[in-house]
Amino acid sequence: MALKTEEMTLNMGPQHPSTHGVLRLELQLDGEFIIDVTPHIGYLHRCFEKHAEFMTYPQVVPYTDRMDYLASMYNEFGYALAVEKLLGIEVPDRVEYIRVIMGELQRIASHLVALGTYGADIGAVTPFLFCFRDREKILSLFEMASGARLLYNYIWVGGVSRDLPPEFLRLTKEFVDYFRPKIKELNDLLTFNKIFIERTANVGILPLDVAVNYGITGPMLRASGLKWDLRKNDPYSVYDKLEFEIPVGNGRMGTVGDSWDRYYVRILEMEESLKIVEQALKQIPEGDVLSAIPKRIKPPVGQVYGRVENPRGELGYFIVSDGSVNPKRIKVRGPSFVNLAVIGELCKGHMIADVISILGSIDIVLGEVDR
Amino acid sequence: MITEFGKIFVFILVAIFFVTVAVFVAKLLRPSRPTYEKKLTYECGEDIIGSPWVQFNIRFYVVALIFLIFDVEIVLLIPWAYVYKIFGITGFLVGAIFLILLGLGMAYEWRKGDLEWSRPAMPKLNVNKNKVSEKVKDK
Amino acid sequence: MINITLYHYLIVSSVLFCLGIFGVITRKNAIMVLMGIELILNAANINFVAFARYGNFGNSGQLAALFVIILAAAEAAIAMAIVLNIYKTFTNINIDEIDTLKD
Amino acid sequence: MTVYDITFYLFALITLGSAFFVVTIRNIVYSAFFLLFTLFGITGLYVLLSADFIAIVQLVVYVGGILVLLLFGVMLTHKITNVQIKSGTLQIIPSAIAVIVLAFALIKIFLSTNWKTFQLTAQNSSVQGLGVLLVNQYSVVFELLGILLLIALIGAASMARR
Amino acid sequence: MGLLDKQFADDNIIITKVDDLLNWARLSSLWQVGFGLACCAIEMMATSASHYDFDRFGVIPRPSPRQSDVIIVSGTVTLKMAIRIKRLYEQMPDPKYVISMGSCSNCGGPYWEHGYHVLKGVDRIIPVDVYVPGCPPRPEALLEGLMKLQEKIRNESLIKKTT
Amino acid sequence: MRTYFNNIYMALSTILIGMKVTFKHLFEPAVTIQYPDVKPQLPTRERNRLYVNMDDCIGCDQCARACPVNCIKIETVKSLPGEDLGQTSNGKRKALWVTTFDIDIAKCCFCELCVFPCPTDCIYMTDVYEFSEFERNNLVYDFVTLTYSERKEKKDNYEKMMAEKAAQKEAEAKAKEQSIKDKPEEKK
Amino acid sequence: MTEKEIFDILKEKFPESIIEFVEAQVGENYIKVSPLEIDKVCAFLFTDSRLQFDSLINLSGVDDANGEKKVKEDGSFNFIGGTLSVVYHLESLKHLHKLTLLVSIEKDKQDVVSVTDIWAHANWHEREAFDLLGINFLNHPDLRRILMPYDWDGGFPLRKDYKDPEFYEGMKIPY
Amino acid sequence: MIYEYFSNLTGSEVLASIISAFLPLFLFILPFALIAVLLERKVSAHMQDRLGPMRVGYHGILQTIADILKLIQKEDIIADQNDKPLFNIAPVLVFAGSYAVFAAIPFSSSYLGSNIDLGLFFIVGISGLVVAGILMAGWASNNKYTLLGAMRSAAQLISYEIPTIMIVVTVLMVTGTLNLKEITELQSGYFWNWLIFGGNIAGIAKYLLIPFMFVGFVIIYISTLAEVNRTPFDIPEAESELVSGYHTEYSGMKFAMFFLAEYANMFAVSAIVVLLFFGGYHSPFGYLGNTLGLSWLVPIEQLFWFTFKGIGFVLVQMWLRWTLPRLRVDQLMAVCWKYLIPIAFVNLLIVGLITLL
Ligand code: SF4
Ligand code: SF4
Ligand code: SF4
Repeated sequence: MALKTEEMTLNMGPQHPSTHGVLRLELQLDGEFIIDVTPHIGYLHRCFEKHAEFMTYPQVVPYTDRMDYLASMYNEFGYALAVEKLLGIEVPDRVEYIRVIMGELQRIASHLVALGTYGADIGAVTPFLFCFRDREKILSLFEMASGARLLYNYIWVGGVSRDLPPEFLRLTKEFVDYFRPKIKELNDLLTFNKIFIERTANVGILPLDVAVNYGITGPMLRASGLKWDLRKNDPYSVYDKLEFEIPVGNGRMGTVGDSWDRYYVRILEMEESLKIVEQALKQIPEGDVLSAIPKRIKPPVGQVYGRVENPRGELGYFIVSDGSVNPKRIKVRGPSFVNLAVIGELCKGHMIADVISILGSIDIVLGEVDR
Repeated sequence: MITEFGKIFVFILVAIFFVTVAVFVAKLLRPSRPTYEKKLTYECGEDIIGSPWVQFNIRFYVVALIFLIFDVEIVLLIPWAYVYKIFGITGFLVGAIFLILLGLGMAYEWRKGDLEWSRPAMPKLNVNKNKVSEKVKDK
Repeated sequence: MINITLYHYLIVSSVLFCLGIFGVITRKNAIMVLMGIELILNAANINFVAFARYGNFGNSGQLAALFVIILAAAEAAIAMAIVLNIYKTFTNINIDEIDTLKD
Repeated sequence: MTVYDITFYLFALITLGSAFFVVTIRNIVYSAFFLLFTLFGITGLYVLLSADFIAIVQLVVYVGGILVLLLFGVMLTHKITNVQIKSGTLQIIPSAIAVIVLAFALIKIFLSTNWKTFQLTAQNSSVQGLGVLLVNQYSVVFELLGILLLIALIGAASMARR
Repeated sequence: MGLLDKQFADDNIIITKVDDLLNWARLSSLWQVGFGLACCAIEMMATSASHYDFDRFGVIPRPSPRQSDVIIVSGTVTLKMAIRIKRLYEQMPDPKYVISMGSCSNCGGPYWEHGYHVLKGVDRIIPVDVYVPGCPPRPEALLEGLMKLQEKIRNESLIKKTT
Repeated sequence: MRTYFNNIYMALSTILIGMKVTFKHLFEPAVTIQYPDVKPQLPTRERNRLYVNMDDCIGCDQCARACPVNCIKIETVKSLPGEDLGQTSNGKRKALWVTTFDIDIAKCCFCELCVFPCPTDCIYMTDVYEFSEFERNNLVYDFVTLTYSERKEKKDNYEKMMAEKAAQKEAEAKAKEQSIKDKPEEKK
Repeated sequence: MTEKEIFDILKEKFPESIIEFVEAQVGENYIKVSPLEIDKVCAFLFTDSRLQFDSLINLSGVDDANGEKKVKEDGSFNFIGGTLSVVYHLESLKHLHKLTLLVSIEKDKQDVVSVTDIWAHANWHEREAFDLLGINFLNHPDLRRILMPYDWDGGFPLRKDYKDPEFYEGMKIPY
Repeated sequence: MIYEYFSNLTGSEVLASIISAFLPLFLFILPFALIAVLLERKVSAHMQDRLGPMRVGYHGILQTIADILKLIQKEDIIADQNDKPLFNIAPVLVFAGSYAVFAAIPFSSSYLGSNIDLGLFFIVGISGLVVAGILMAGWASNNKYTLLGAMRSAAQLISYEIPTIMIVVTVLMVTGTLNLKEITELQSGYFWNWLIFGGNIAGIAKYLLIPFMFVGFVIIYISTLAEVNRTPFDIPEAESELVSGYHTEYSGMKFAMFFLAEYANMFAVSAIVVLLFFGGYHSPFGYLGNTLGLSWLVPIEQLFWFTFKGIGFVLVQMWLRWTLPRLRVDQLMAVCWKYLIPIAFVNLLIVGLITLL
């Protein structure tokens, strides 16, 4: 319409039911349409990097947990790998398998939250609760292994804090069997619901070149059509011994790289993770898990960049060591932090409701955006 | 004699009465401790940027406009629908023609895209390739 | 016994009519003028219906009122569209400030 | 005084009182909302005149349609917070005098005319009667109205779209 | 000022009964500001999810503070956020309650020492009724905190405090 | 036209499918744990409130040093030479009076890092999670078994001892000095 | 392509701005680049068909804490002089090779040229480095604080010698 | 008729009408709202494998009462920026508009507030008050969320009024009356006389009508869903975007009034669907009272059936709500203008032809 309606500035957040925490989006509106989105972050800046400078290397682990609190295991995993790289130590095979199992379970748990809250943002509350119900099962597995439900401090530099409890493998197997049909249920309830498709397909299309330029990684990048997954492209741990597919977005309901693709890639990834867990459960060797844990961690002077494929994308730790027991600098390349930056581009020209849909499909965790 | 409409009016009065009484009863019980911040408008805890009372998207207006016309057309149909049977097929045709006219209007609006929410042109995502190559050329 | 006669309605409608006129001539704002016009139309309608009731015209009076309402709706729609157009051109709908008829 | 009388005066009061505010109050949004009450009062008057169909049409078209349109219009065209909310008025006193004179003249004319009124009889719903008239006698008008509305729709929408 | 609120000088049986009724209503229908800050918020969500089900206690999240009774500060309160939390709290209508959930909002938690951007305890800006320790507290712990709060409400009274 | 009807069909059918799912769940038993009435069995590794068995603590300060949050505050006083503080359950001799052993549970992040280095396994995490408080100060847990007067006494004792020692030293030093001083005099 | 080969290509193209090739004992080798030329180097890395570093993985600022340490009476200390560095991790999704660049700047003259024009990704990372370390990125489109409040004037918290201010908006900061 | 009964009892028509106007409020809406809120929470909980309110009374049956009592105690905030008079009037208007609907609804053959001839049309018309009230609330709150919410709400309500009226006209063509009681009486007898099964028309027309009546039912159900802002049409109060829509700024008792109006509306629209297509207060199988010869039992049975069917449809609303995501505002309009209205339109023409048979 030719009539220029006056622009309105609307705040979404920091307290807002659908900003996934304390993100604040400043929307420039033309009626219902978005002219511009300015994300304001830092409402949860907890000074992780400063803390890390005061901690010894093992002490940093609990703090890494608290960054991406939906994928704590993976944060520890990445950190442990980075420090091991710095120290140049090898860990026993059993540890690697435990880490992979934990990591993939964590990926499922994290995706469940992502999908559930996404559903809730779009207005379907029931899938959200179903997702949390299933996530609770994973949490109880984690709790059994590590003693905590959310922030585990389980994967240590050079090993894991304790061996798996005896029941663990059986229960995990049970979970895998339990969970497969639940994905189908979720598909029935939400994924292929016409309304849901209408709300997400062709919304927030992220072309591949933009994604790469913005440094987007993880399911978001894959949804834009690039088969890029560090587990395959830069294999760490024992991922090269496991077979799995990398799902990519194919624009099944709309255009490649739209919100629906981002959502659906996560669903497929959960299935792949189940596969990985199943294989790892079969292959896991016996052995000691603590043997490689160094008594005192005092790495040589130098700097490393270690990275893993977190549920949200590439989680990188850039560690500078000055030869003392405390790291000199740890910089975290958080996938959410990077992925969030593109939201301004994605939202332009969409409606208010689409902001929610786009934000949900990016799947940020503010703890890691702000660190 | 209270007519049937009178009774409806009583209903409305009762509703008004009820709300007023309820709010007043609550006044007896509720505390009132206004503070400066409590009296601010809520906007997710942020400072408010600009007033909400700005000119609004025309879209809502067009909806109201189309609605109004359709509304009166259907209103006109009601007396017709009461009696068309008396006149048989001619009666039906009188209304049907009217309805077709309505349909024409509808089709026109549809074609013209007034039933769509107009979207501002989507700006292109910015990709930096060109810029970069220019820069390199400069060198 | 009902004491209300045709005259009562006529008085109400004429007062309403005059209020409408008053609104139309005193208000600068186009939408306000529109409201005034609505008042005038309503006043006329009251007359129609009242005469129909007291004058034993059968239903024709009411039908006239119905037509008036419908016309009023059409008029309101068009008028608002015009107001909007004026506003688009002048970013202002104060009618006394809009004295140039440019497009 | 019967109930009928009381309700008549009540509705007349609502109508005229709020109509007065509609044209005098300076806040245009208030004007619009007072118009709501005026229209509601007029609905009541129609009901008292046994024109139930017209009354509900009034409710549907005016309250549900025109008023909403006006409100949208007001919200669309006004920066309500700033001074423009006070929709300005022109020459109040002269026009007030003129209007009062006019009102007296009108009332005088109305009152001095000896209308041929009939005794009120209880009337049934008027819709059937209206329908018969509409389909039978005024069928051409009916179709014409359809065309008119079509034109109005097209005109208004295209004008708004421009 | 409410006509009855804190207007009574002394106790009597009717007031006590009314008190009980009103307190019961308040404690059984604690609507929460739907609002989470950090990791604890996830546990808070888990608490309202199927397994623990906040709704059993009548707690439902309301998006607007205007309609809620209790704010559960769940997570790290940063300086940037503190101002907003204070405002949100202020914008809730009385009577209102605060549950501080997790170490972070209790006193800064793991970030108390070097957290240059962390408020060391939400009680520095708003009055806290119940502190739920844990990092994050188990959902049961939050429920227990809620029950503690209910206990506290149960002992409130219309009577003017004479101290 | 095709898409038009397809849309209608898709919308209705997927809605019905979704409704079927929710309807099925209406009759599935709830997974809810009715918390205050039913308390779930927690796994043995459960990490919740810390507990310190002071009988076993030797005051070595390992746990406090391992803690990333610094929420353990330990002060110890050396025992007097003659005192016997007993043994820990795994046979270590205690040599220190622990006069302060505060864990600020409000700061603790329940990471369990303090548990592993403890030589006597006397600090451990329990599965108690219900310990919310109305006052924050109540969340600072004091594990010391000694009464305040005892603590004071131990401190005083130690100070006294130290003072004595110092005095002794001083005396010795003085004596030495004296002797040194004396000596040249002697030499002179 | 290994880092060494890339270094050779770069050295040829930018003889002045490429400072040295550092081989690390642990972790990645890196190339030191002059701070005011980094954008041109990066633009070359981005466009050159042999290299095609289309993705910036990470950009981090580091306080090297190598100045002269001055301890004050209350235990706090200051660094006089010293350097800050910015580390760039690049990767090519096409050629699948990686590269680390390092830029070192004087603390008193903290200017680096922004690479936001090349990788939009760098935008927030640079803002973060500015916010926490006070590295000034020239040509940055929107160099504001990002994590800390916009009106924060307590300094750059990730510097080693940072000290908490006492109050922020009336809230006490230290424990 | 209850009205006559009171009239005889009190000897005054005015009193009688006032009493009968209060009746649905206290005997019906308030208990219904209490039950419906709880029901909603329980139903949603069980759909989500939860339990819902459990601890306030046995299985939480006192939950809503506690809620109401609490809302009474809540402070009533009127922010400085609010437009006070309008802010206060808005809930009154909204509630009055919602409540007036109940005047025209026949709860049983012997109780209905007002037996006006144009009952159905009136119900559609009076919702204009609600629209105005909502706009007023949204505007007076001086808050962006509320204003946007109110605008959306108003646009949605008026848009969906059109398919509703169209179906009303369709029904009118079949039944020849808009008087709700008459419509209901036309569907008396057994359930195959319900309009959804073609009404009690004789001959082939009845069977021809069935599919079109079904379409009509679906359309009016969808549009009434939209009129009461239930998922998938709850965008005006979509909490993930607009916090809670036009009543974001309301607290305490005024909020409770909006809430009450919402639940009253929920029942009202279900009642309309029941009255139009599902035989109103008529039992599907005949009356116990008639077989037993207890004539006083019949109205009570009718009341029971009416409530039963109405609550049945309310339950379906809840069921939908807890299953579906919500639409976007433009899609919502598209559903109305592109799907419902054209289909209703064609439906209307066809039904008109069939009834001529
Ligand atoms: S208390 Fe622990 S779990 Fe809670 S927000 Fe703080 S760090 Fe996260
Ligand atoms: S659990 Fe962690 S934070 Fe708590 S006292 Fe032990 S080491 Fe410290
Ligand atoms: S490590 Fe164990 S023995 Fe040593 S001080 Fe801590 S609790 Fe006591």
